[in-house]
Amino acid sequence: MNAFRSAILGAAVALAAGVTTVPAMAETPANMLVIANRIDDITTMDPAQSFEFAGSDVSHNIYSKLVNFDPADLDAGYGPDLAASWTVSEDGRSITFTMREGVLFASGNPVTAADAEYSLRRAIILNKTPSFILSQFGFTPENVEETIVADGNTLTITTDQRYATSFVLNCLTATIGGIVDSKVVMEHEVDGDMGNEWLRTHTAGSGAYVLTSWKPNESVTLTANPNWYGGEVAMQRVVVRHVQESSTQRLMLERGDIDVARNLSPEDVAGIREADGLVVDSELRGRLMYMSMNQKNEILSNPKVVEAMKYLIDYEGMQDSFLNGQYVIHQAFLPATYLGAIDDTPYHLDIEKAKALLAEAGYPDGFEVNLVVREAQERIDIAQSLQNTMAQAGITINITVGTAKQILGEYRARTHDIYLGAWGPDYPDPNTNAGTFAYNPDNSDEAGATGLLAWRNAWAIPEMSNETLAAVIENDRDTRAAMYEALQREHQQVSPFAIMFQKIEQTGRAENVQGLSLGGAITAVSYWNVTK
Amino acid sequence: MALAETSPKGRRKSSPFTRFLIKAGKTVMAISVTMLGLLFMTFVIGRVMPVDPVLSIVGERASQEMYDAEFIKLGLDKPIVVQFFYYIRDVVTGNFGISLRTGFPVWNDIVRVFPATMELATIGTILGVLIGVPLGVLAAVKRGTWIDQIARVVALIGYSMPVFWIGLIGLLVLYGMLGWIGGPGRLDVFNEDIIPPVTGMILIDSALARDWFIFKDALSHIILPASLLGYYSLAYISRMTRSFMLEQLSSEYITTARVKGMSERAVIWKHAFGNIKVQLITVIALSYAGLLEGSVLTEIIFSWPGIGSYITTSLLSADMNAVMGGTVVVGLVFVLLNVFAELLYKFFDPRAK
Amino acid sequence: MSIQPTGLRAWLLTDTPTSRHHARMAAYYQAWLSLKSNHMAMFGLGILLLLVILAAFAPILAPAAPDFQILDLRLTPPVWVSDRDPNIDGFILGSDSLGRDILSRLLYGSRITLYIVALVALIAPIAGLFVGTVAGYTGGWIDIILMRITDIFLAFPRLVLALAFVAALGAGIENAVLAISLTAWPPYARIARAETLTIRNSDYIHAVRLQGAGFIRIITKHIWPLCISSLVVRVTLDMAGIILAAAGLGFLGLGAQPPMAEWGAMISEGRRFILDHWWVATMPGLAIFTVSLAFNLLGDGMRDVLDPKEGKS
Amino acid sequence: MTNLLDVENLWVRFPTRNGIFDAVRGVSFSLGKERLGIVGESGSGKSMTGRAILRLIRKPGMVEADRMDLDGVPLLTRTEKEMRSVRGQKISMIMQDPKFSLNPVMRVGKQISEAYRLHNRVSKAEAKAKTLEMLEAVAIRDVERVYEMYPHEVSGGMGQRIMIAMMLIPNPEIMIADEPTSALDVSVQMQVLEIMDKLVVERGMGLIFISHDLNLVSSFCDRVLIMYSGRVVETLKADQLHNAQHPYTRGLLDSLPRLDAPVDRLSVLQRDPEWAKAESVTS
Repeated sequence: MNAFRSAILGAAVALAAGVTTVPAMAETPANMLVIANRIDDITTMDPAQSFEFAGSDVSHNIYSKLVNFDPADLDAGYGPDLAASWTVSEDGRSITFTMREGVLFASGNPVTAADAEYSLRRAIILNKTPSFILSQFGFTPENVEETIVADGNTLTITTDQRYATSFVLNCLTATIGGIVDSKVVMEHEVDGDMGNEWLRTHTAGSGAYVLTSWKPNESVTLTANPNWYGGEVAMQRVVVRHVQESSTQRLMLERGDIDVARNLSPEDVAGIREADGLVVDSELRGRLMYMSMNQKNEILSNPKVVEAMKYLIDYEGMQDSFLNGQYVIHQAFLPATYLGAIDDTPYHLDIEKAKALLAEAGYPDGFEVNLVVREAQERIDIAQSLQNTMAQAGITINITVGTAKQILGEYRARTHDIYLGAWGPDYPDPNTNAGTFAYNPDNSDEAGATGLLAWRNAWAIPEMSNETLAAVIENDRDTRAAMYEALQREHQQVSPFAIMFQKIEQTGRAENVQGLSLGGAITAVSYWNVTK
Repeated sequence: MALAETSPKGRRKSSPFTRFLIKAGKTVMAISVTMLGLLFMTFVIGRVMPVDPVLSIVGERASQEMYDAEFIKLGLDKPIVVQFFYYIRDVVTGNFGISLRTGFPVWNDIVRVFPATMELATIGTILGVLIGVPLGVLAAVKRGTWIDQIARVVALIGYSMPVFWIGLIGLLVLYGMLGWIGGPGRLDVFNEDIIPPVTGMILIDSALARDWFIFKDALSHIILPASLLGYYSLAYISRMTRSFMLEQLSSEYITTARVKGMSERAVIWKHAFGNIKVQLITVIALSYAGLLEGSVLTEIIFSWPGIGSYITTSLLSADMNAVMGGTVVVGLVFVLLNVFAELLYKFFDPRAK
Repeated sequence: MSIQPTGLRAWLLTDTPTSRHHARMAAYYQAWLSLKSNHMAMFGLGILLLLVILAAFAPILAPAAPDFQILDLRLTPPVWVSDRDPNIDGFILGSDSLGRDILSRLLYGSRITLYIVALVALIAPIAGLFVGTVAGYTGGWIDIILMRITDIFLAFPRLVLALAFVAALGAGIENAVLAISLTAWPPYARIARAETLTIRNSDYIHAVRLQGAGFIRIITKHIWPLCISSLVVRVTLDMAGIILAAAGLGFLGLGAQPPMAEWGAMISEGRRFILDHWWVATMPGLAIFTVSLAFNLLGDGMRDVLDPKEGKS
Repeated sequence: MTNLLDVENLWVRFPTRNGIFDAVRGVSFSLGKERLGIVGESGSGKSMTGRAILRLIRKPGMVEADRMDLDGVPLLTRTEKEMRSVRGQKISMIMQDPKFSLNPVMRVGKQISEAYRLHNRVSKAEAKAKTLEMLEAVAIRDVERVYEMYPHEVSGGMGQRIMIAMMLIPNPEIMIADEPTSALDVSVQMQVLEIMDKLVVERGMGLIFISHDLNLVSSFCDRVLIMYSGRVVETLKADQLHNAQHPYTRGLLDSLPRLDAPVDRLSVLQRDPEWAKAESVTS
């Protein structure tokens, strides 16, 4: 405890001396898990529509999927969940799942292949934002009757061409692969919305938990699903409370009002490390922090300039100071732990080299560019560090801070110079990032491929796009990995993306809380293995 | 009214009831015009925001087709006048649309968050009045003395305090270190969802349910943020009270009361204070309205799910339906409070009749 | 009666002014004298003068450039904190999360604060004065329309209006100033209108009108000067609110842009460290508090002197 | 004859930025069961004298006197609490303008009965009965209705009659009337004065009548003090007014229009700074 805190405490205690005694620490009930997290991004609980971090966290515990990860062993990759087993057809286009027997939804209805068929078709027909995760395999509202078919105890899905099976199954572990209780959902259908409106605020799954209450920006409460095929869970109730400030989360954790705090700043993490009865977990997540240079900007389209900029980032300085423990240097587009991920870090702060490159490029005295960044403190800090180091090579960076949506609008309209932001993978397959960082078949404005980061930065890469396409259909795991490795090395050299860091989530928890998995880089949090 | 003919101005007009109707009509007109202006402004803000409402709905990864479909669904292809008309029509029918950020109808969100703010602002105002009024009276009576100076400094400190900083320090000391008060939020997490919401104000709901345990918990959570807000309103109320009292204390009727041989206490409270009550009502109503809309930063610091943080966070995430709806409701409450204060004025001040 | 003062003081204290200018100067001097006897107001004024001096000489006084970073020395405590590494030089008030000198940032930040305060103090009251006097003087429909507009702005949640405005025009200090002014003018308009209504029908204005003075001349030459004193008081009292509003915008990231050393933005940056590195948020917090308090003390003192409502005995 | 009030060398002082301002300077007089007029222009200290007797000079003003006795007992040494039983009960005061001197948000009847109840332990009903009686005494008709009125609903003349009722209801020994009619229409001035005069005489009170109107005072009072710049420059029997010696008094008399001796042009009041320096005369 530092001087200031002791001083305040001293004064306060002196004031209160003899009047009040300091009460014992609060304690959460033994069968209840209380988590502080920022959950203001949840807009719906419908697995066919939910596409945010906090939403995935909830969905993951409510909806079982055909295949899923074991939170106790994430490295093992996907494994059976509602599907007990599966086979792949000769031509590699069809996968047939055999359903696990005797599984019930929370409602008491049995989980059948028909429910799985309904759920996947529903995701395609509703065509909500995350539907691309499935529709990239050629499923359309028109063809689902043929391509997603239940037969007795089996479900067969047929893709438009041959894809790596791991690619397809990885995608089915995403939130959109959640299997809903078709009977319950259809009862609540309004105007042919396939229960979309009802599922926004209600759940009908077969996972470990059911949703009891969701108050936007306040809290989400889950209770154990008595019908879960995995058996009884230790935490009968899980409450996730929205707490914006890191310091507030830490206070609550220190007071014992919560069991887990998920959005801690490095300073608060350091504080919690010193506190009795509290521990800090670090888990590598999938999110990457990167800077990208719009190739529509004449100066930034110069490859020498791009390279110079990559040498003007103080990777170590940031990692070791204000990003300490929360981000680790990572310079390739696939997050560590993904298939084919590499840990090459060719770039480091080298002002002289950058100056030389700039001179070669014809800008010995530097230039002036704008950088847009979202209103989030760590990003603003990174921006200021960039501003500082680049100034040393004569480059003047003007920072514009805006709200997330504002910055994003500019980014999608390709009107930025430099964008500083983060990218999180959508599903646990390397294509999720390759398909956006290294894929841009049509760079024209008319293409409007706003979902592709390469397009957003006006980076024309016809050949690399083909290499990316080739990688998704390669069925040999090692070959596929090698293809991604090569792709990333090339990308590292030539792309206008300066990928800088990968996120580490640092979680503070009470010592007695065991078995909490945040899902690593590939999936969402799981509560069912937690004990206290 | 019976006294009409003795009134010095004695305007002979139509019957009192007609006059009342005209008055009421005028008030309603004024409110409607203000609200229409408010709607117009919220609409303009919604239009000029450099944030793409469609993008806010479909999200970052959406395809162009999805985008276009939503664009048409929102009616953004229609002329702007038509859009404004639709907007007015929706609001009048109580339809503020769906909040993009929460996925709920904005109206439901407001019904959920507004009582939280109201509870906070009410307790804050009560504290502000209970302490601010006597402090202001004391300062006026003891004008120029050290008591007046202390009251002045106390009030001005309240005005000058950055609430986001003092709120954090308060939480740190009173909650984090001493554990005297509840933490952020309205209740301890494990006490949530126990009391069925009736008014949405937990103190009232738990009192209705006679669950004093929850009541105590809610009280321990509200006390610090409400005190901070209360301090702010205390500052305002005490300064205004002092100013009003000074004006009254220099009046002749105060001398009259003293000549009668009244004690100073009776002179101050019965006569001088009796005359500022009405003005105070207006001040208190204004400060209450101010707390209702001005508690944004307090709500953020204390994770208090109220209307201020609702509108602000909606604005920051370009959830224009929520911003417009919230603003309209807060504006309406503000206007109604003003009208209410005016009515009270008429009710309490014999001169206004 | 007591000793008669002489010289300039006598001229200023006269009971029998010789000209309008003389009378006005005498009135100002009287006001100044009663303000001077208010120690707290003088204290506030002193702080503000000090602030102006600090801002003016920031480049000379500041030990470092405001955005000079030493990442290795980030979050260095102030010199008097016992657990600070004694080998570190400088950083009298400590360093922030990017290793910048907080003292230097505060000094440079005072310029921004003054800039904001000065701009808002110019824009909002003048806009309010204009609207209020025109409404009050012309009356009729113009009055109704202008006052309705004022009501609409008053009914609008202030921070939301400012936020929306900044969000619409883009974050930045000038836009923050405009946004704050946009929310600050209606009360001034109301005050100015009320004053105008009392002045409008005075014999003095009738006389001026009979002399053939035009609308603009009457408003600018005869009504505005009379509204000024109550507006000045109100502006001074509002300054603290304006500073806090600017800080609030900075706190929400919509005010001054990095790396500008704006105090509100500094608090916002520093609040993440409030539990362990208290000085990062506390120093700018104290700075804001001190300056707000100074404005409030001065404004309150001025109200005692200038506001006729205070009922001087 | 024993005096009700004896005042000797009364000073009222106010500290100002330019030093001490003396509003009343060494005034001395006595009052029996008589009608004493105090006349002077505004700022001459006549109202301050009246208020100083009731010790109602507000801080930081100071009241000093060699002697200020009520029924032979000093007033200046009494505590504030003791003064409260003097005010209203022993000495009362009617002020200039009922528009300002009545509490605007309190019903007239309540204000009067309050004055009675402060000094008499009676029930509300008794106080009301007494109030109604008093209202009748000041020639108000329809007393029940007036009792329920607010001050802004009554005319100036009625207001001043209410004021008189309020001040007379505890039955004081001395009544100070501070320009009681100067805010009233001429038509009701005499009416109000007559009522006041009648009641004061009936009850055997001493009256201090403060006014700037020399004619009025001389016709209404037994004795007159003429004040100038805080000092009493002359004291006269009312019927001896025409024998006034002091140039200021003469000036005052000459500046009044007289129906019995019309002049083309009223003389302008001359002032001599020397008058202010002279000692107060004692009556």
